[in-house]
Amino acid sequence: MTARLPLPHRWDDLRRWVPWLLPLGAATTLAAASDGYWPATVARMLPLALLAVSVATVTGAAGLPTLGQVAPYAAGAYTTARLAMAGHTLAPVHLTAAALAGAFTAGLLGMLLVRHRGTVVLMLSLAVAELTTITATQWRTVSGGTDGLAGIPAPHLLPGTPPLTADRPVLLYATAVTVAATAATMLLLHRHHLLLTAVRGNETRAAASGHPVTTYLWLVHTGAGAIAGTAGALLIHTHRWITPADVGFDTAALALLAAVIGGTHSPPGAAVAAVLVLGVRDVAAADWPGHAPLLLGALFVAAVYLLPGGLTAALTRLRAEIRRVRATRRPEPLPAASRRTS
Amino acid sequence: MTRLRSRLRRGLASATAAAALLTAAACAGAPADPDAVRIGLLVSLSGTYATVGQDMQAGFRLYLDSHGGRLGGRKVDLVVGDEGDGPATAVPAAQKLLERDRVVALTGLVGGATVDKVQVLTTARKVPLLGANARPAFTSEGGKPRDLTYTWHTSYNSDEPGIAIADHVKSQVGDGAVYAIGPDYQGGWDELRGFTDTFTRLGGKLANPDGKALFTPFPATENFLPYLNKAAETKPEAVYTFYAGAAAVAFVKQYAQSDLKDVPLYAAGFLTEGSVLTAQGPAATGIRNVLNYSPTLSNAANQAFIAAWSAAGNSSPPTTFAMASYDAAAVLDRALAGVAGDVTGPKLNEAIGKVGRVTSPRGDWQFEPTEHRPVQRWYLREVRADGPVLSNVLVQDLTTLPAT
Amino acid sequence: MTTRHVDAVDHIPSRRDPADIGRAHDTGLVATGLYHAHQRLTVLDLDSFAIAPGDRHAVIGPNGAGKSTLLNLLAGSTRAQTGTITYQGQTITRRGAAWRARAGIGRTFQHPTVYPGLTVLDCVRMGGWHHRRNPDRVPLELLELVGLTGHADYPATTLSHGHRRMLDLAVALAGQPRVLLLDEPAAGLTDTDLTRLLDILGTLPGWMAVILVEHHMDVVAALADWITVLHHGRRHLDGPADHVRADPTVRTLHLDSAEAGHAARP
Amino acid sequence: MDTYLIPGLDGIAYGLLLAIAAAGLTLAFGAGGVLNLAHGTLIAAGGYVAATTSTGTWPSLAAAVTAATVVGAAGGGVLAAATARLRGRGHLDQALLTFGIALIGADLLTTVFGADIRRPRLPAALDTTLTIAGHPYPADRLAALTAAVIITTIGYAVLHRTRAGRLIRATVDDRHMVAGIGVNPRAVDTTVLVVSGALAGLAGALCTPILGVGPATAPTTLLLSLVIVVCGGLGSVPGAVVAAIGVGLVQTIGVITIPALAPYLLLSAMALLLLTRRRPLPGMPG
Repeated sequence: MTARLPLPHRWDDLRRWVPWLLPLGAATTLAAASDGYWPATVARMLPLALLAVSVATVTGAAGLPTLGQVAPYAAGAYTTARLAMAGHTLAPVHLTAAALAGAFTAGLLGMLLVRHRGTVVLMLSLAVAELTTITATQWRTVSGGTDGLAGIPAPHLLPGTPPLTADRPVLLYATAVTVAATAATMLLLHRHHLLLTAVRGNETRAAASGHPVTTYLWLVHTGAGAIAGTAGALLIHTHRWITPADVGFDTAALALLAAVIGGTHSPPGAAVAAVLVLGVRDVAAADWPGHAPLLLGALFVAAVYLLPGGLTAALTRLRAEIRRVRATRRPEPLPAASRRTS
Repeated sequence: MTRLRSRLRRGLASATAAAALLTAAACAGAPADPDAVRIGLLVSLSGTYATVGQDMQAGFRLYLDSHGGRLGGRKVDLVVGDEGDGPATAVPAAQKLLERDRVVALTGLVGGATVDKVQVLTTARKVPLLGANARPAFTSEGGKPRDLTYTWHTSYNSDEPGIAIADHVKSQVGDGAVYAIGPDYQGGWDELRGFTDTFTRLGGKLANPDGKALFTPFPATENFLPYLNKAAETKPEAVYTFYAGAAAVAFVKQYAQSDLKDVPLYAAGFLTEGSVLTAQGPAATGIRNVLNYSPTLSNAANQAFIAAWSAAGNSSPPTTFAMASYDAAAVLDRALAGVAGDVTGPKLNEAIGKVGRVTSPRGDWQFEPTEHRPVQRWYLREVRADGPVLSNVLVQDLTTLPAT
Repeated sequence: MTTRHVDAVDHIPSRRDPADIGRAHDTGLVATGLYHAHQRLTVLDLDSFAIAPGDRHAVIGPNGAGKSTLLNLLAGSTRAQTGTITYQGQTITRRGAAWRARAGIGRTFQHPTVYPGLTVLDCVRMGGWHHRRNPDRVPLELLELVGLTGHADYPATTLSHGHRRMLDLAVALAGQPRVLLLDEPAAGLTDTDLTRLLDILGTLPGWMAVILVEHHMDVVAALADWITVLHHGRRHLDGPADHVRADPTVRTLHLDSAEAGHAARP
Repeated sequence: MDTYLIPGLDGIAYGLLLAIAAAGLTLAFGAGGVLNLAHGTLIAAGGYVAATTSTGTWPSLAAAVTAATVVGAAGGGVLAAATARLRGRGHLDQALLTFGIALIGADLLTTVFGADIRRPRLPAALDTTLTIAGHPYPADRLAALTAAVIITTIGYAVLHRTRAGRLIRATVDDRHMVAGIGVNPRAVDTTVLVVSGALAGLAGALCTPILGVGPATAPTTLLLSLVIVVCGGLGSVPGAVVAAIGVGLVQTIGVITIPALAPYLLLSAMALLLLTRRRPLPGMPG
């Protein structure tokens, strides 16, 4: 299922914008109405959410299940960190540079990856993820070694504005970047929906009709690299520290699994699932110290059985069900069991 | 259709459950006792370093329990957080302790990377960070050195064990060369640098062909035999190393099975500290290592500590990890006693600065006034059978660090 | 020497005449020294094969004779192991399927597949993606031509096998090919669709070169003016259509293949 | 030459141990169609069981190896039941499920056995070193090498000489065909996963004396097994054995020959192999 994003010519179309305004509204409410814990905690989840958007794009739109998007993520993050530490602290500059670094990295890797399919891509990208951490660890002048970098200067939104350090502005900023980048991804994917569905579904026929399949996939991979790079910049802006472990297999696995839970064809679903996953690991498990992996494992198992096709498919089924119930307009009350759960 | 609906229902149920879980988690953390002082203990309870984390928790709780659950006359509400494998999980947990539980001090912290990142949070919130294990060489912040006003450690700097033992090793090998080998991560680099820098400054020679310590991939490498046999070709007079955890077990076992088995092995004490020693078994016998503590120290504080430790049901002797965490509780005990009225971060921090001499199982020590880490004695230990179990038996005092 | 009547070209000499290859070389599709083996078994070994604009060229032979491999090599779906392929005077041996398709070499498939997730109309749109000057009119006309107008907005996966074959043809035609490669277009068609197919093939523009791989001899008879018979990857016979069809060895070969084909396919 | 003798022998011993671990994973993938990310957890479970059962006597060692194999097989059975409902939902859903099971399993193992590194106590005859070409070499590794050779030989014989083995190989080649000859593919899947789990448990038991077992065992062995399975051609048991010996040699001779590149060697080798492979891997579209 793909969200549509046309311009709001009519009132009816405005409804399509609501999903995009929801996270912004939620972030504003959170920033306004809670203590310092929630804004900082949620803001720190958003880089992974945006990385999951990038992974879902490659996995869903291009059909290439990947663990390798941590490479452009790392490129974006270290570019941002080094720019900030060199005294260039403008956020728009960071985002642009990180997106370019991400696209460049993904472009290079894409030349190798997009020629392959299925499990081979998964394993090649596993090597990419592992080699990304190793390279970051070894390249100490950039990464600061295994302990990484800390105390990276905060970004400025515009010249002359105060640095983005307080938790609430950081949350609003990170939400805005995440939503904008996801919306841009969706717009592009929607515009090329026909081509991508066709290429993914039947490569041979598409090639025989003159479609350079590999080039299309490379473009998607590279574009998703720009999103991953942006996510890397966001990682620095929300954390202001980074270690090589943050751009390794664990992060890649969480992002890919979030994309699966969200429904691989839905970047926004992946973002929501990433927040859910980190919510379980960092928030729900905080009161049962030492058992975060157990809860995370339970979440994954539950997601497989209870949400076939991911969150997005569940939402679609829910909508279909509501429509069906409305259409039949049954007068009898709902069964007791469903009342209890609703 | 029915199946679809039942699936939907299950999906909804799980979503509701997840939401309930999150809400419950959000609401938890209201103070149980308004007069109690809330202390945060952040240690690894899952992942690679869980053993060290559990030791540290046991050490802190031992002090707390043996003082009626009170520190400085105040009831203590200890909130434990899981550091996991590093900053990615540790920072959210620290944030929760600081913002939701509003602890007045944060202690524990197993990994150097974690300390490096959490230190920024605690400093910003003016909450004393009383680390009880790794202390990294704090990276500078925007070109300025780190503000260490709110940062304290009851442990040591990672390069100190190497510095402390270098002179002794030099005196043992004379003109012979020493082979240095360690794991390829920050802890390994610091530990080895402490030794190699001091050792070469004293005129010692490294047997490593390029004159630099050899670093093995970490944590990927657990098969050290090829490295050890290769090292044997340099005919070293002795070997110096630092490993911890699973790698330490594998290293010690394989050292005894390699061409190097008859070459004396010197190490930072973590190689044979705690549960790894049990797993290493007789292969560890005779390893000489350096640490700020040995369970066979004869001072009164240590005897009381050992007695309490055994009484608490621990079968193996206490470790430096448990001891440093025990001392962290002792520091808080004395500092809290010096705080009048409501306990706040800045007031507690000021009180920690006035703690003075701490009587400890490792021997008395005090905080170095600017760097806030212990000025303490370092000991040479040797792995020997101590009754039925292996123990790191005290051989001699080495030196006091940091040198004043 | 035969005389053949095609709209654009009056007279084409036999392809055995080197001069003809020269002519096809400038305007058509020429393959020389094609060799393809799979696990050391020769699949195709063809010294030369040429088609010029307007040609209606059938390739027949028993199963496993290398017919589909020939089409795959010409279309670029399979890379030639040895040999050279030129198109309109340009060497295209190393060009991929997509490049060749955009250059004007279109094809259908022996086992027609559709785009899952796309409607029938969108499938045809995908076929004509590179000719976007005439947006929806052409795809709709093509659907009308192959008799699928009523299915335009249905998911392509809902089509029956026969309809998929007709859709595949429409998709290929949407690409406006100059050379059209048809891989068993009549296989599995109903009589109605077969009639329609023959109609369509009959109305293909005169400048278009068509290579037809087919078992169905009625279709071959209706369309082809030249036939190449392949056997074990090699040229068994080559010549004007009526001449080849009259050859007794071809008839036995073909009968054999029909039976062998049944036995071989699960 | 002498320099490489012991590392070479060690590489082969280490490789064959890994081969047993990876053979289970490659069977599960090739014949069972399951991308099993919980495989490392089964290996760790086998290791823990062996480490706690063995008390330094020969009978206890035999009991330890048997118990580890049984526990691994039981774990395989659990996985078979868990993945049976996911037929036709693709490898990513399986990855999600088995990764979840791996996380849960790791937590349970740590809860039951603690976070300490465990090592079995071996009979005195094994807990010593032998002298080979003037170099000491651990007896336990030689024993493991012997065991690995025997198991590999038995495994080869079972796979090529018995009906069950032929069935498994046929399933790797073509899952649908097996259903055609009247065998319930579900039963084949379950059997394959149980066998795969048993191999994991066995590998865990054999590796423990050498490497110990702890919280890091599961992820480390899973990564190594994955690399081997991929290099060996996904689903091919002989391929896995060859690849495992290759990985063993890279991890021994490779790391001391070019120590500067040691961290990169293994994964770069895997990536290169995948990139240069001409043939599509079996069990997947092109």
